[in-house]
Amino acid sequence: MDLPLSDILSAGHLYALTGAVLVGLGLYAFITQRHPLRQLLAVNVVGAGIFLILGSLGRGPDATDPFPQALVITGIVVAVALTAFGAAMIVRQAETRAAAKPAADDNARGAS
Amino acid sequence: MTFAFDLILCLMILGTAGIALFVRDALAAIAFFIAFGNLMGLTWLGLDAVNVALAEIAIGAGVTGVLLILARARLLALGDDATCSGTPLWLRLGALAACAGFVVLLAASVLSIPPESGLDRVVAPLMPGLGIENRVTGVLLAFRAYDTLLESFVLLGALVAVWSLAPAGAWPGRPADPGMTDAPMRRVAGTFGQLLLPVALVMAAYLVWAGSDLPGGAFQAGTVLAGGLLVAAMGGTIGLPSSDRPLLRAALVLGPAVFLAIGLAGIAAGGLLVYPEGMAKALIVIIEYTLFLSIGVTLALLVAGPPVPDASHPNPEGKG
Amino acid sequence: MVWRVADWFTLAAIFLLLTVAAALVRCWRGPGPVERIMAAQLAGTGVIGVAVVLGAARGDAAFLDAALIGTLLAAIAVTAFVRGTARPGDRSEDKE
Amino acid sequence: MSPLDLLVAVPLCCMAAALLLGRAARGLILLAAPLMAGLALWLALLPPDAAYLVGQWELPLGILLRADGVARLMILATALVIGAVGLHALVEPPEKPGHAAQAETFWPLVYLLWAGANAGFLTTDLFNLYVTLEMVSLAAVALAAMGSLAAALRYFMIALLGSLAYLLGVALIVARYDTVDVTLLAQLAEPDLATLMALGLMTAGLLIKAALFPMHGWLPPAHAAAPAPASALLSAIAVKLGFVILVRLWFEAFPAITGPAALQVLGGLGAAAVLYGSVQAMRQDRLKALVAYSTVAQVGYLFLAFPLVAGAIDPGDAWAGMTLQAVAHMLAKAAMFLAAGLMLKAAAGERIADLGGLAQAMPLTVTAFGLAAVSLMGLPPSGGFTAKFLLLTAAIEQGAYLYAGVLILGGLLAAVYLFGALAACFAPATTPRTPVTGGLRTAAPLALAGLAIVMGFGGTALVELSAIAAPWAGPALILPEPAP
Amino acid sequence: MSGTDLVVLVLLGAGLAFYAAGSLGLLRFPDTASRLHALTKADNLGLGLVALAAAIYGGSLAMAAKIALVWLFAVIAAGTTSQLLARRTRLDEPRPDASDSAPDGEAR
Repeated sequence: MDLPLSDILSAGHLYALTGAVLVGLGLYAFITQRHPLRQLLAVNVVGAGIFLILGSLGRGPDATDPFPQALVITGIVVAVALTAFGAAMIVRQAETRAAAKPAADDNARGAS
Repeated sequence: MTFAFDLILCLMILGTAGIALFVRDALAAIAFFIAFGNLMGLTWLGLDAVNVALAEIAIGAGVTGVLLILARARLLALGDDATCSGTPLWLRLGALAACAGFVVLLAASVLSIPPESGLDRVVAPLMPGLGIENRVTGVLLAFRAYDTLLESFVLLGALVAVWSLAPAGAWPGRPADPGMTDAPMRRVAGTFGQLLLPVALVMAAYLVWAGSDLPGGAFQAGTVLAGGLLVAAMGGTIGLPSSDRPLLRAALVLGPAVFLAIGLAGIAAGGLLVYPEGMAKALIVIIEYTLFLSIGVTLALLVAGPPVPDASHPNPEGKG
Repeated sequence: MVWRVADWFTLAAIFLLLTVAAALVRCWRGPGPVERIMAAQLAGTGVIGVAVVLGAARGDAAFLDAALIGTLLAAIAVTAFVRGTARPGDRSEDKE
Repeated sequence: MSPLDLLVAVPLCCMAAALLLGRAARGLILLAAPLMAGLALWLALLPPDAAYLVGQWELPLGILLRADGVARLMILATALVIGAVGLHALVEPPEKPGHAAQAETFWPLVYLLWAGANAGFLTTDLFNLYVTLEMVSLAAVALAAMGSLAAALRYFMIALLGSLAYLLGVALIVARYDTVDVTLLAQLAEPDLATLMALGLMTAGLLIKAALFPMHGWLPPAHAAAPAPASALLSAIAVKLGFVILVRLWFEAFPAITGPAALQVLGGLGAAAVLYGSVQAMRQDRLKALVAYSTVAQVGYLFLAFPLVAGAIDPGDAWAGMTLQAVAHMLAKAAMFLAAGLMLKAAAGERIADLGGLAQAMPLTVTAFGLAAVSLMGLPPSGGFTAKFLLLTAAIEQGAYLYAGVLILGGLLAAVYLFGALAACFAPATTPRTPVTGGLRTAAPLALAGLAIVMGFGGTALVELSAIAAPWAGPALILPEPAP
Repeated sequence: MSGTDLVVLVLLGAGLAFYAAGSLGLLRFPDTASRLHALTKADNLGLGLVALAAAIYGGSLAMAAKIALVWLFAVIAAGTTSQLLARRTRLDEPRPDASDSAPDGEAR
C-alpha cells in the first residue's frame, strides 16, 4: 500500500525537505512584504522550517532524539519572546505615527 | 499508509504557510498561520516528538496566534489594515530567483545528511542518575540547563523590552484592556474565563508533574497558564496588573531567580548547575514548578503589551 | 494485505486532514471575518481529531495531551479573534 | 568557585534584583561595576588552561566554558565599558525626557546585555551562542528603541534574519555532526556540502549582527538616534559578539574548510567597510551619525585582519592586532559616544557646526573625545595604534600591500573626519555655552578614553594575553577531567 | 475481525461522516448563520464519535478519561465560541427592528 516514493525518500528527509521549502517561502515573503507584521509572520515561518529540519534530521532509533527536541523547544520559546517584542514595537510605531498625523487625516482614512 | 499521511501533511503545511504569507487580508493570514502551527504540531507528533508537539501547539500556534491577532486588532484601530502591498516586479523576480536557488542548495544539503542521530546513546545512560524518565526534560534541565537558564532570562528580558516601549506618562501602568468591548460577549467570555482559568491551572500543573517522566514540562505548562490568564482577562474575570506591583515583579522573577539560585548553590557541589548526588530530581521539580509560574505570567503580559496611559483605558467600571 | 484497525485509524487521520483542507478553503475564501474564524475553528477541531486518532493508532496517551492543549488554545485563539474584530458599534455596557 | 560562571551569574542576579527593586535599581551599578571588574581581572589572571564544563556534563552533550585570550580581553573590556557607562548613566539619564519606563527598564536591559555578552565570549557551544546572541540582540534593540523606534524596528527585523540564518547553520551542524561544540567540531569537520552551507549561513547571519559592509545599513540610524549611554553600549559591545563567534568559527572550528578565497572575501569586505564607513563619516553633518559611521569603518578592520591571521606564518601578531583592535574600539568608541552625548547637550544643535565654543566651556569632555579620536585614528601612543601597527606589520610581511594601504588610508580618513569634529569644538561660539559637566558625568568618558590610550603602553602584555589558548598556538585545550 | 473492532470502525466512520458534513456545510451553505449551524453540530458530534472510537480501541481507562476530557473541552469551547460568533454576526448585520439591539448613538 505504501507509495513507491517512500522507498527513495525517508519520512525524515520528507519533513526536512518541507522545512527547507518553508525556509525559502518565508525568506521570499520577508523580502517582498512591506508591512512589518507580515514580515514578522514570515520570520516565524522561517523559524518553523528551521526547527523542522533540526528535528527531522535528528531521528533516533524509534523517536526524535531528545537533544534536537530540546534545542527546538528552546528555539520556539526564544522565537515567541522576540515575536512579542516585535509586535509591540510595530504597534507602538503605528501609534506614534497616528498621534503625529494631524486630525484632518481621519476623514481621508475613513473614505478609503 | 503512514507515508501517505506524512506526504499530505507536508503538502498542507506548505499550502497553509504559503497562504499565510501571501494572502491579502491580515486576519486570514493569521488564521492560516494558526492552522499552520497546528499542522506543525501534528508533524511533531508524526515524528514522535511529543514534547515539541506540545510546545508547538501551545506556543507556536496558540500564544503566537493570539499575539498576532491582538497586534492586528490594535493596528486596525489605528487605520492600518496590514494588507499586503505590491512590491516592484523586479524585486519579486529577483527574490524568487534567489530564494529558489537557496532552497535548492539547502535541500541538497539536507538530503546529504542521513536522518539519524546518535545522541540518544549519549543521553540514555545518563538518565538513571537524574531519576526522571523524560529525556527531553533531562536535556533541558540538566545536561543543557545552562541554555535553559539563559533562555528563561531571555523571556524575562523580552517583557522588560516590551515594557520599555511604554509611552511617556504611562509608567507605571497597566496594559491596554484586552476585554471584550461588547457587553454580552464580555459576559459569555467571562463565564468561559471563570471556567477555563482553574482548568488551565490544573492542566498546567499536570503538565509540569508529568514533565519529569512523560512529555510535558515548564514551558508547555507555562503557556497553558498564560492562555488561561488571557481568556480570563478577555472576559473581564481578572484585570491585568500594573507593571510596578511588587507581587507581580516577584512572580515574574521567581522562576529564573530560583533556577539561578539552585545553579549557584551547585558551586558548593562542584560547579555552576551541578546537582548534588541524588537530589537532581527534587531540584528539577522545584525549578520546573517555579519556572512554569513565571513563564505563564510573563507570556500573558508579553501578549498584553506595554502599559498604556490611564486615560485610554476603556474601563466601564466607572458606570454602574 | 491485512488491514489492522490501527491502519483504519491512520486512514481516518488522512481523511480528517482532508476535511481540514476543505475547511481551510472556506477560511481562504472568507468573505467576512466570521467565516474565517469559523473555518479556523473547524480546522482546529480537525487537527485535534487527528491527534486523537494518531494517539489511538500508536497507542500513546501523550498524544492526547497535545489534543487537550490544542482544544484549550484553539478556544483561546477564537476568543481572541472575536475580540480582535471589535467595532465602534459594540455596546460597552449592558442595557439592563 | 570560578569567575567563569560568576561572570554570567552576577549580571543575571543583578537583572533579577533590578526588576524587584524597581526605581531603586539604579544604585545597583555601584556594587556591580567594581565586582564585575574584579571578576574580569581574576579571569584574566587564571592559568592558561582555564575551562569548565557546566554542570559537569561532558561533551558532546554538555556546554564548555573556556577562558581563552580573546574571551579574557573582551570580558575585561566589557566590564570596563559597562561599568563606566553605568556610572555615567547614574547622573546622566539614559532615557528620553519624560519616559519613566525607559529610565526604569534601562538597568535590567543593561544587565541582560552584560550577561549575554560575557556568556557569549566564554562559551564554545554553537547553540548556546545562539541563545546569548539573542540575549544581546534583544537588549540592544530595546536600548536602540529608546532613541528611534523606526530605526530599532529595522534593526530588529535585520537582526532576526541574521539570527535565523545562524540558527539554520547550527541546525545543519547538529544534524551532520551530532555536536555543536567548537572544540569537537575542530576535530570532526569535513568540507562537504552540508558543512559548507552551514558555515556560509552562520557567517552571513553573524556578519549582519557584526554590521560588516554591506550589511551595515541598520547600524548608523539605530546607533546615532539612541541616547548616548545606549549608543555607547551598542557600538562597543553589541556588534562585537558576532565578530567573536566568527573568529571561533573561522579559526577554531572550521580552519580546514575556510579556503583562502573565502578569507580574501571577508578581508575585502573589511577593507571596503573601512573606506566606505570613513567616507560616509566624513559626509555626515550630525555628530552622532559621524561617530556611528566610524563604527562601520572600525568594524571593517576586524575583518580585514582575517586573511592576515590566516596567511601569516606566525599568526601571533595579526591575531593580537585583531583582538586589540576590538578592545581598543570598545573603549574608545564608548568614550566617544558618552563625550558626544554631553557635548550635544551643551551645544546649540545636533550638527557638528553647532559644537562651537565647547572646547572652552567643557575642556575635559572635549579632551575625552580627542583622546578617543587619537585611538580610533591609530596615532601613537594608543591601543588603536598598537592594534593597527601589528596589523600593518603582518600585512607588509605577507606582501599584502593592498591591505596595508587600506590600513594607512583608513587612519588618514579617520583623522580627517575626527579632526573636523574636534576643530568645530574650538570654533568660537555665537552665544556662550552652558557646560554639562561634573563628577561621574565627565569622569566616565575621560577614564575610558584614557584607558584606550594607556593600552598603547601595555603592548607586550596584551599581546601575550591575547595568545592564551589561541587556536593557532598548538593543540586545542585539554579538557578538565570529569569529577568522579 | 472481532465485535469490538467492528464497533470501533462503525463509530470511526460515523465520526468522519459528521466531520465531512461539517466541512461541506461550511463550504456550501449560503449564509453565515447556517454555516455556524453546520460547524457546531458536526464539530461536536464528529469529534465525539471519533474520540469514542479511539477510547474503545485504546482500551485503557486513563486514555479513555483523557479522551473524554478532550471532548468535554471541545464541546464547552465550541459552545462558547459559537455564541461569540453569533453575537459578532448580529452586530455586523444591524437589524433596525430588533428589540434588543443597542441604541448605537447612546452606547458610545
